[in-house]
Amino acid sequence: MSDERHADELYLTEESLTRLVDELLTAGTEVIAPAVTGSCASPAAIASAACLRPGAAPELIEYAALHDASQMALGRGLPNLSLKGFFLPQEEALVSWRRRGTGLELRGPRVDAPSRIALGVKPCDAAALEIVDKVMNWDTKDELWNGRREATTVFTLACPVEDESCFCAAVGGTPDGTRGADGLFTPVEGGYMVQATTDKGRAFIDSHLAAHAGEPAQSDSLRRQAAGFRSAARERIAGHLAIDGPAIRDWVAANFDDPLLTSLGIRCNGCGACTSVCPTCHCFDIVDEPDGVSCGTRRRCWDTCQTGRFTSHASGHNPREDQNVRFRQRINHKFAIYPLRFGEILCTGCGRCTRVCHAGQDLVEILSEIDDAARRGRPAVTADSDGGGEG
Amino acid sequence: MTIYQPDLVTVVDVIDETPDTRSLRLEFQDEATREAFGFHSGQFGEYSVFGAGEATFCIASPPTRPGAIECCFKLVGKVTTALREVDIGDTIGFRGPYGNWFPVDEWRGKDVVFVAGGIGLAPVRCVIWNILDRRDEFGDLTIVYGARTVQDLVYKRELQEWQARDDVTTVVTVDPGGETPEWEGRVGFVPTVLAEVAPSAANAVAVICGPPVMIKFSFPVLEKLGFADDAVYTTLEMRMKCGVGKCGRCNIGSVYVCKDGPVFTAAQLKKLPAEY
Amino acid sequence: MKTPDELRTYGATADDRSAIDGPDASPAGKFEPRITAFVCNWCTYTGADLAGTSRLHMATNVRIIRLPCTGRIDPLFIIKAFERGADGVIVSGCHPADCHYTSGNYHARRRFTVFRELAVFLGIDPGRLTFSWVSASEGAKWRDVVDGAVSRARELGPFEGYHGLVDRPSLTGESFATIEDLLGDGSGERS
Amino acid sequence: MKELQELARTLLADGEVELVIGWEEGRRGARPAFITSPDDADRLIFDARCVHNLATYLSPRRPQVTRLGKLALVVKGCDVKAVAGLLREEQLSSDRLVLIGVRCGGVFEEPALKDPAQPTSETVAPRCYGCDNREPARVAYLLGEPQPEPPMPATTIDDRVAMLDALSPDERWQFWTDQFSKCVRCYACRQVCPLCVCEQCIADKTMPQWIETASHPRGNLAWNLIRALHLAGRCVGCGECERFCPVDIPLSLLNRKVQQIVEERFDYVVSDDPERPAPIGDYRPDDQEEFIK
Repeated sequence: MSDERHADELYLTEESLTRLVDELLTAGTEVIAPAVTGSCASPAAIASAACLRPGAAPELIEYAALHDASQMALGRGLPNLSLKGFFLPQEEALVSWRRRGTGLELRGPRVDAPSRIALGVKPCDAAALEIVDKVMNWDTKDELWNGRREATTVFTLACPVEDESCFCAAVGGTPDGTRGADGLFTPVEGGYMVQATTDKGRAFIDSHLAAHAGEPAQSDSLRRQAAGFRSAARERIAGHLAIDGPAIRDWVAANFDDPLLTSLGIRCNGCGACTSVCPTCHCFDIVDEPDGVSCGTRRRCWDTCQTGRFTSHASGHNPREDQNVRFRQRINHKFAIYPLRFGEILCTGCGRCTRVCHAGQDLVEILSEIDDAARRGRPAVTADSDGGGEG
Repeated sequence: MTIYQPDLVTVVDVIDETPDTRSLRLEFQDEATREAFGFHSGQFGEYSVFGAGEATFCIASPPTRPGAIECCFKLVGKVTTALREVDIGDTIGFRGPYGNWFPVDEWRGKDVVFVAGGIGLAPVRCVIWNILDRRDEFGDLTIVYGARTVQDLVYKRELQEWQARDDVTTVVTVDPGGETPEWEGRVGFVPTVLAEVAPSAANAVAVICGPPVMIKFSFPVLEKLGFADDAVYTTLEMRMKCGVGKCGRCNIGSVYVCKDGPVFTAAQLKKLPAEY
Repeated sequence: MKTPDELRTYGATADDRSAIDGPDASPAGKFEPRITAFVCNWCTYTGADLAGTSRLHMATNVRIIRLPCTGRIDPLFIIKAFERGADGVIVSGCHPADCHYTSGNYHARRRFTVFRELAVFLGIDPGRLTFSWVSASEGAKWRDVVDGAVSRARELGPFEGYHGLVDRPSLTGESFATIEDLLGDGSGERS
Repeated sequence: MKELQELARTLLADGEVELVIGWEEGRRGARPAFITSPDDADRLIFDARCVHNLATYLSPRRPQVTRLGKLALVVKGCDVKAVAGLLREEQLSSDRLVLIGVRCGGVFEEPALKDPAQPTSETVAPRCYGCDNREPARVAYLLGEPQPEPPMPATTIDDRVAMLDALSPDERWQFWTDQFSKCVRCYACRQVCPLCVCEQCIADKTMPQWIETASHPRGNLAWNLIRALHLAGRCVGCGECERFCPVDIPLSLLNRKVQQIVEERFDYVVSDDPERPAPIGDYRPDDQEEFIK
């Protein structure tokens, strides 16, 4: 899909990328990239001795605001958490208050974030930004989200690796996509081919990156390499999962009480890990936290539809009483509600929810089953379908 | 200032409705906001007590009486407990108005039947006053209101005021066992009393709000009286946080109650999954 | 009975506020520790009262929160005190075998045992946690407990580690801003 | 394995139980299985990848499971301790439950390993070292051959706790607050814990709100500290909290520390005997109290 963009491609060696990042950091620009964070920031000795479990991955890859270029770990596995925390932080201040007599003073956060660059972003994580843009901008506009979106120039990195839980192609993505991003890096020998797809991306290339780019003469074979890399990535992912999004959307919307949808939560523990790691899950809570008697902060923090607390009314009534219906809500929201409302599947196929779930909830498997039912055009079941096990 | 930052309002009046419900009358502190503020009957707001959080209630005063807004709340949770502590002169926060509204203008020339139970009278009251303030634009008005006990009736003075008027039929009832020796109104559940009052469905709409069980048993009565599903309006209560279609917790089917609601017709409700 | 949280939430009276806010830094900027004491109604509170009526001279940094029994003191009270700015906490009640409710202090003792050691494991200096038994007649002992806790907290300095937790920068590089901008110095950044 | 499948089939076919909870082959390794029909009993497996402590599904907080009726639960020796905990705290009545014990020679750290051979010192779950429940007691059925002792892992949990103990308080504070700053408050640790049975968790209480819900390190510290404290004398050390943690907070170290405190101070080790009272909620007049002045 991206082959026609050849003309704009520039070659950037690993070394020049390092120089570029260091230059940006020196100039005070925030650079976000996948980095080896270890499991913690404590002295390495403590971390390696006590914090890392034997047998666990020796390195934790996270998107992080870099301190120096050497931290960068482009082209490794999927970072543990998605990029969403940089746009919808785990928690952020919405308003702070201070009491003055019977009156009050309010202070809101800044909405104009300083400009920053995100490099090496997984295409599935970048695509999520554009999908979530929709809900953040229908009718009312979320200034905090938009401020960070506008301030951030995002370059994706064509995916060098995937595993059995990746399925971006099934939900309209591609491992070399630039959706939600401003340009793309493709790994080639000794560095990357870089192209911009938006004005913001081009502006970044012109103002910062071009100065570090390599000889154009080298480019022809590198371009071919890059194109080969991208098409190989696309071919690899194509076999992972194939679903009919619109059919699933209509089937889920029409078969709300089908036993298939009402028994999904049987092994689910009802933790919010899947929603926490999901790049598109955006539901949040708003809480007041006093910092003292007369002042405090109202914060918004991630929330999850997988807990009972999410929908329980003050009266004690809870429209979603058990895990079966809570898990159905997750499927429903992603594959029916959001597509019906915003024309987008609220999933980019990153597979994190499946990897993070040690109870074996497997979105790939669940989607295949629903897709099966949808394609077979299974009729709506209206009889009592109150839970029930599987099998 | 973001969409999540409330406007500051001063509590100008505190009215105890029942032992566990209270009305607050609120005035915007910022003059320009006060001047510019407008809303429709049925819309809601997020009321905040700083340190406790925000709670969602409809605006209980009618848009025909600008200057201040009222809310009515029952003591059930953290925020309402904190709201209970505020006094005249205190400052709280308000965000709104949010959501859709009762299409009162479309009802011009029609009869309107109000059916309410308990604190469910608050959103209905907003519509009642709205219509009473424009009385000549509408046909016959009927109010059927009930609560569990005499003590639990809200807006008692206004109920008397409506009963004293001859341009509106007001029937107040309490559940069996909830009456006092002095009680002169009806005794019976709202759906039963509604069937007895039997307002005409011809060229009429119904507005219904109250506890789920009351709504559940009143729908068939209205249907029997001849009300079409799209002539019956109600307002849904869901747990909300943002109020502006972002936070994701008021979904029912593909509906965001905070944006597509809280006002729905019975016809719309029947199409929604029963997850409310 | 007031717990610190109830004091801190909306509706606290002016007296409550001054009770919990405690002494601020003195004009000279010298650090004055804030100590929150959770005491039982029957022994230690009365003992503290006795210390007062006996005009014993003691540090004024302690704010007392009276509870029916040490058995009512949840470790969360102690955590909440640190969250809201305490530099040290005192927990005190009836001597063993003296509990007004027979065994409240025995049960509490087990909880405090686990809490204290776990807190130390997390890196909270034990000097910030003072546990004692003070009876109604031990006004002088109360004074010693208070003076001891205050001097230990003074030596340890403000509990910046705890008070600055909200200001620690996250992975996203944005710090957790609060209106008070409490004591944060940007330490604990990720490498 | 055949033995297990046969037993499950018979129990279901005879109407002895309506549900068997065991393990099955998932796309990404072993995972919990919910068998309601004798025809599906063949899905059941047991090998060293069957890491999950299935006792967590006995919690009264899971209406979607309890509603299915009387059940049989496949348990390893260590899992029986969690069942005993639930019985001890009267969260469960034993007449609702049939325990199928399986002899175990240690499980893997991660259930996703493809090779179902015995774990080695590199792959064994550290908690398996020194296991004294390889043969589950107090079960209705006991299946499988006697198993060898699990290998010793390169680093035991006790080693790691000792490493932290050896640090200065400031270093420990740095370590733990770093760990807690990763917490995203998904509450997976709570949800998967077989002993976290509260109808309403302290973290969900709002009046008063004891635990701050926003995931800044201050609230995270309170949550993680209280979670560990509430498990004092109750935690069975199954390590599910740590395994489910999406950001790899080493919760086992906290839990183990609490176990050590409880053992040293109150001479109490969590056992599979439901009759033995828990140490918190109990006391001895002569408990050590050298820290109380």
